[in-house]
Amino acid sequence: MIRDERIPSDELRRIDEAVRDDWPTGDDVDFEEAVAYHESLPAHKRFADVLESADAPLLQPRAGVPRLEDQIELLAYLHEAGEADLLPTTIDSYTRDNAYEKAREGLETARETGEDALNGFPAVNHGVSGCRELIEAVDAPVEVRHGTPDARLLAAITFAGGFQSFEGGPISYNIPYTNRHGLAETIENWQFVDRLAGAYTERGVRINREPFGPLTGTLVPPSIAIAVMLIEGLLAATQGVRSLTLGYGQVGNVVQDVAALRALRELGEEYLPDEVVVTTVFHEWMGGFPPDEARANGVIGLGGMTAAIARPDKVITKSPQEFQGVPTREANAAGLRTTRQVIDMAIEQAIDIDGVEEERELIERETRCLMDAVFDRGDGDVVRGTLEAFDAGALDVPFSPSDSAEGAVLPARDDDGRVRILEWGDLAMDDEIKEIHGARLSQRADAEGRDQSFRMVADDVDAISEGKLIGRPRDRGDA
Amino acid sequence: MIRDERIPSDELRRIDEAVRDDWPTGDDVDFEEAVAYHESLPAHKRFADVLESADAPLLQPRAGVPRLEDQIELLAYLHEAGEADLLPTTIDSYTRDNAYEKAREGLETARETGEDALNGFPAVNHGVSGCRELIEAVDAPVEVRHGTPDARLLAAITFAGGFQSFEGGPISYNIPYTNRHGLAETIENWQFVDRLAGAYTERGVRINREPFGPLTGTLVPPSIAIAVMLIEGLLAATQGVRSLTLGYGQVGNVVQDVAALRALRELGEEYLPDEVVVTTVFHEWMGGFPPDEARANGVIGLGGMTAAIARPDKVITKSPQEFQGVPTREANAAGLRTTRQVIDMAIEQAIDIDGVEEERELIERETRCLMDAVFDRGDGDVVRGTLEAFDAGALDVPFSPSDSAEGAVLPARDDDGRVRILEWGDLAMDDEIKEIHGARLSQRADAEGRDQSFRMVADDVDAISEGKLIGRPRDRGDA
Amino acid sequence: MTQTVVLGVIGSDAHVVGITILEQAFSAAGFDVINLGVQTSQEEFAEAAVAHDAEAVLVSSLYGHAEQDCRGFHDVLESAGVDALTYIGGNLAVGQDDWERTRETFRELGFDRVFDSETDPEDAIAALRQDLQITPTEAERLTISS
Amino acid sequence: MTQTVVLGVIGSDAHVVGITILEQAFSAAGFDVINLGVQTSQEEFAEAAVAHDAEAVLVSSLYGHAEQDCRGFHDVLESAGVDALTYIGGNLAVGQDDWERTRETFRELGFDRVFDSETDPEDAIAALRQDLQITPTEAERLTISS
Ligand code: B12
Ligand code: B12
Repeated sequence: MIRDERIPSDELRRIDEAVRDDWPTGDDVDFEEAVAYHESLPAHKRFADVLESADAPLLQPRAGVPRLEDQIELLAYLHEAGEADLLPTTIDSYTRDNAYEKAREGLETARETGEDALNGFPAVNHGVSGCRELIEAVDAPVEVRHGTPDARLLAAITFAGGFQSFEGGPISYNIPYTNRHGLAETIENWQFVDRLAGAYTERGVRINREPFGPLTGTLVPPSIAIAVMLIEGLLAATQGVRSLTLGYGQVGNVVQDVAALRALRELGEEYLPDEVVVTTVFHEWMGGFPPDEARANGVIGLGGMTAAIARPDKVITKSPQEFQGVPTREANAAGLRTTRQVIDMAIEQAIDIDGVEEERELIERETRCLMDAVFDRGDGDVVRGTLEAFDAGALDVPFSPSDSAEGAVLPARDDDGRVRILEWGDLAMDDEIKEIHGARLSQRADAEGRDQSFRMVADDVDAISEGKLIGRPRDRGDA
Repeated sequence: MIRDERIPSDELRRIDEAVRDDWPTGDDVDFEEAVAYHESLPAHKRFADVLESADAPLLQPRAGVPRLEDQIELLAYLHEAGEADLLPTTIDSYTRDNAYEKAREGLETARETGEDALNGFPAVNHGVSGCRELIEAVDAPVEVRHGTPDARLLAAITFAGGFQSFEGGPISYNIPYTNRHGLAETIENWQFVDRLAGAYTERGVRINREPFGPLTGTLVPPSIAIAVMLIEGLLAATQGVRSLTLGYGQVGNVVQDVAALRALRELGEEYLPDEVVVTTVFHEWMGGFPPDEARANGVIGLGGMTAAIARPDKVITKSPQEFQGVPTREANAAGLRTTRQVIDMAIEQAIDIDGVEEERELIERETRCLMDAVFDRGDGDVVRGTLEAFDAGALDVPFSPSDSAEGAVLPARDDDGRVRILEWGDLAMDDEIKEIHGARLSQRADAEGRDQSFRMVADDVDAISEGKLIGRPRDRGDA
Repeated sequence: MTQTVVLGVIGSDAHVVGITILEQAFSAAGFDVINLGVQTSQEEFAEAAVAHDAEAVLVSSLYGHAEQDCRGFHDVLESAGVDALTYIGGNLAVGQDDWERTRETFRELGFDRVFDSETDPEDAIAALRQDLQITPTEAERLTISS
Repeated sequence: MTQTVVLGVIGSDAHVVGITILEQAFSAAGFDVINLGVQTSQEEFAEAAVAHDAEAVLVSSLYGHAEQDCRGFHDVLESAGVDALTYIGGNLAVGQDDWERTRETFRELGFDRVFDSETDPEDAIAALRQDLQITPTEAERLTISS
């Protein structure tokens, strides 16, 4: 039975070799040489240092195209025209599925036809040297962003390739992203990824790790997201990770979002060992966007405003073309600049909103319930506790495509637009908290003159893309 | 010497006839017939009623093109694709200058070449029937927006033409808009406009009047804007206006903007007679915009957010092309929808920010100082008081192009981004208030390690267009 | 008699929210919905269609690989002996593609109807009723008079 | 020896903020600025240029009627005997026009330089120094060594 213990060095080496055998480009990884390579990188490309020393939120977009030259050009553009502080490299879906052969074919097609036959950058196929070419060509730190349940080879290659930040985690890159991997399996995979990051860290190359906070992006109650961040943070810390960026996806209610980001930071400091530097990342609205760039800019504007008030260390921006598909680079840069303008205009202002502390306390209480459930079930072992909690539905993620989560929790907004829980399933939550949510939701149901039902949930899922925060019944108008 | 007294009916008739003699289209105005025409309009085209009965902020763009058919098409587009609740008709600059012959030539050129040879709709030249064609063709209430010091003929024709709302006032359409008209002259002109609106009002056709709150649009201290609104409101009320929309232009600091809108509404209720229905309008940032549509969307987003918190009755939107020139209709509609999305997502949330009440009190105290100065100097007569106060610089508007204002007041932002007064000139303000401003500004100067000077003012004027709220010295970076 | 539809997200795609909404909407409209969930293979669609004798197969794809994932799909259905309507919907192209071109691509792959991601579930239900010649008004009249 | 520039907003235009900034910037750069304010006629520009023996006439226009307002301007200057550089800047076209076309239009009207509204005052100062053959470095060197 897998436990929350650091992978021993020899075991690390054994897995590393096995993983690198999966695909020819794995051969080019040489840890010692890679450490030296990282040491040769200039200070402004050291991801953890740049992020941790910033005094205002840094902005980062999402972006990945199959060909190396195109990716270089795209990132340079986002850095210059978009004024991005941190750059991403989003990996294609085949690589995420470990279907390296399909990714290779896609890359070939892309090279032959010039068309983007993949939805991201196939880093494994580009190999260590391809990655380094990218790192050298662009003038800011770059993170690997993906969604890969088994990211071991991807980590080995991209770390050796000079990337110093790596998104994901065993829960956050499993539950929302796949139905093909068990949780025990992904935890084991990610222990390796974190252990490898830890090995670099030990040698002075602090690889930044970023659990994916938004989960399914769709009305995720803050405490669920934060609990997952804390668990993934703890697992990573065990393996030696020392730079952790905990994530959270905007729900759209300013008070709740600001409160959640504060709770995330405070609980992160509290739960994670002292030697870990904790930073936070705020994702602009991750759910369905309006099918209209002008309206999408409104959603982005609200995100920027929230970020200015909450002051996370990093903001992942959306583009006005989010609804439609992978954005043009111009639209991507526009999302960055719109966000930048709002943040820069609002961040020097003292904007203290009533009720943030109260909401933060509620979120913290909820999160503690979930964390207690994990610790209790695992008898102190986070891995066991996590497996058992998910198995029992004591920990759960709404709209989960994965069988590893019960998926019984259903969220809905209260009358103020805060995300509450309508169906609890077996979620480990105090009755008192359940009553608070229940009261808030029945207040809304009364206001709308209808029952609490899946209809309400479905309306809330569509609301922002239809121009509102709360999915009110249509025939009753705006109020 | 002109006083704040209602123009007697016979005098009204005399001026009306004289004014209508200025240009051939004046002949077509027939008051009785016009009242009947207004009565024939459907409820959803009655401006005052629609505005006063709304339960959420209504959105209105700016828009005017020379040709009638184009204007109809433009307004229909903004109503449909932009989802504007209220529509504008912005008048061209020649008509504003009473240069009707030049406007006629421009209109002719526009008709012949298809090019927009005028920067607005020459309503006087289109005449009563042209205006009515417009009112009938579009499906929402329409306001005349202009900037005309002597708008008497424009009012006579557009009121008869079916418009039920008319922007401007003797101060707000003089001081920021021209250097060619004395204040006594414009007050007299606007007494006629208001009296005419009052005559319709008496007959049940409540013409909505909207003093232009943003004034020069450039760092106008809220109390100055509010004082001007109250004065113009009082003058209009004297002449029989019963539907008044007091305006305010966003300064960009959320607390100050929300406080100012509250002060505007409260003081409006307090100072204006009970029989006047007071509503408020919030103008999205009226100063220099960023030369970048993406950043401009950020400015618009902050405006929408502020509106959602302050809940004015109406919002005048900007377009992402504000910097460049008169926007395409698509950009104009986009500005509307971006604003709409932010407002609709934020307005159902309870967002109570600390310090709003304190700032509102400060603004009210300042406004009372200015109003007292006006009443004192006029011995109770607002007209006399206004003339003398402006003459003495006791009332003043920053960046005034007009010699009617001393233009000695210089505003600058404090360290929180609120607009304070750096140079008072002869402004009638309590010493205690001056000290408060002084302290705030010296706090900023200290933070920036520089003196309070015109350089600071100039930096603040450029700041938003350069991406920030506060014009910090450039070499010192962002913080 | 209720009609059965098979619903799923094809390929490696895990976007589940859309089909969750669709499942509810089609069920509420009186269909029997077999929801295969995300990351469903062509073969799994075919098997389910056969097993449940489905009138329609509703394929969802959001992540931009729909075209690759659907190549040969109609051959697989045919070999399995499936004779059902096939609809596809979601976000069917990578990037900011022209919708008409996208629709054509999927029509040529064999789908009876192609829906973009702005589709309201009600529109898809109306289309299916029409294609299956269920007149909703009649159905409703029957319900009312029964 | 300080050089004199005449500055004003032409026509019926009352946008005063730009020239307020420009006045300060040109003064700070050592020029003698005669600021005519807003709504200045062609004749007023010419008179001021003659009266102050100006080296340059700086015309500002923001409101979109610049072209109409400037027609014949250079004839008026010439008849008054003004032989100064002429610059124009601001927002020179109605609507979202192409800048190159706009620049050409005003060059043809006789302006020596045409500036868009993104112009930093420093750029205009640098251009004027160049056109008047004031080398700022030399000037600075003189100041430093004097
Ligand atoms: C939420 C979301 C996620 C969540 C998904 C959680 C989950 N498991 O469901 C997370 C964050 C995990 C995610 C991951 C990814 N995502 Co995603 N995601 C979205 C987002 C923001 C909303 C999707 C959504 O839930 N909408 C709400 C539901 C109700 O609407 P819907 O899905 O469109 O479905 C409706 C209609 O489309 C229609 N419909 C759908 N299918 C069908 C079928 C038929 C027959 C019919 C009639 C109708 C129909 O009816 C549905 C109900 O109304 C969209 C962008 C957007 N739309 O705003 C991007 C988007 C779909 N994702 C995208 C991408 C690229 C990805 C990733 C590959 C990238 C990444 N960086 O990680 C991964 C893919 C992982 C995987 N293996 O699938 C792209 C797809 C690009 C393209 N097609 O060109 C999009 C468009 C974002 C973008 N602009 O780049 N994503
Ligand atoms: C503030 C403002 C106003 C205020 C002006 C107050 C005042 N008296 O100054 C008010 C609200 C009163 C106003 C009125 C109008 N305005 Co106005 N206004 C603006 C706005 C938002 C900012 C202008 C500003 O102050 N900028 C800040 C200063 C520092 O920059 P600047 O003026 O551009 O000047 C700099 C440069 O351009 C350059 N420069 C300028 N001149 C010169 C000359 C030379 C030789 C050189 C080298 C450089 C140079 O250097 C300056 C300093 O850095 C602009 C849009 C924008 N830019 O964002 C519209 C804008 C200029 N206005 C516009 C219009 C149409 C009007 C009105 C006709 C419309 C109306 N609906 O009322 C009236 C005109 C009234 C009149 N008779 O002039 C349009 C012009 C459209 C066009 N050109 O195609 C604009 C672009 C808005 C728009 N998108 O529609 N306006």
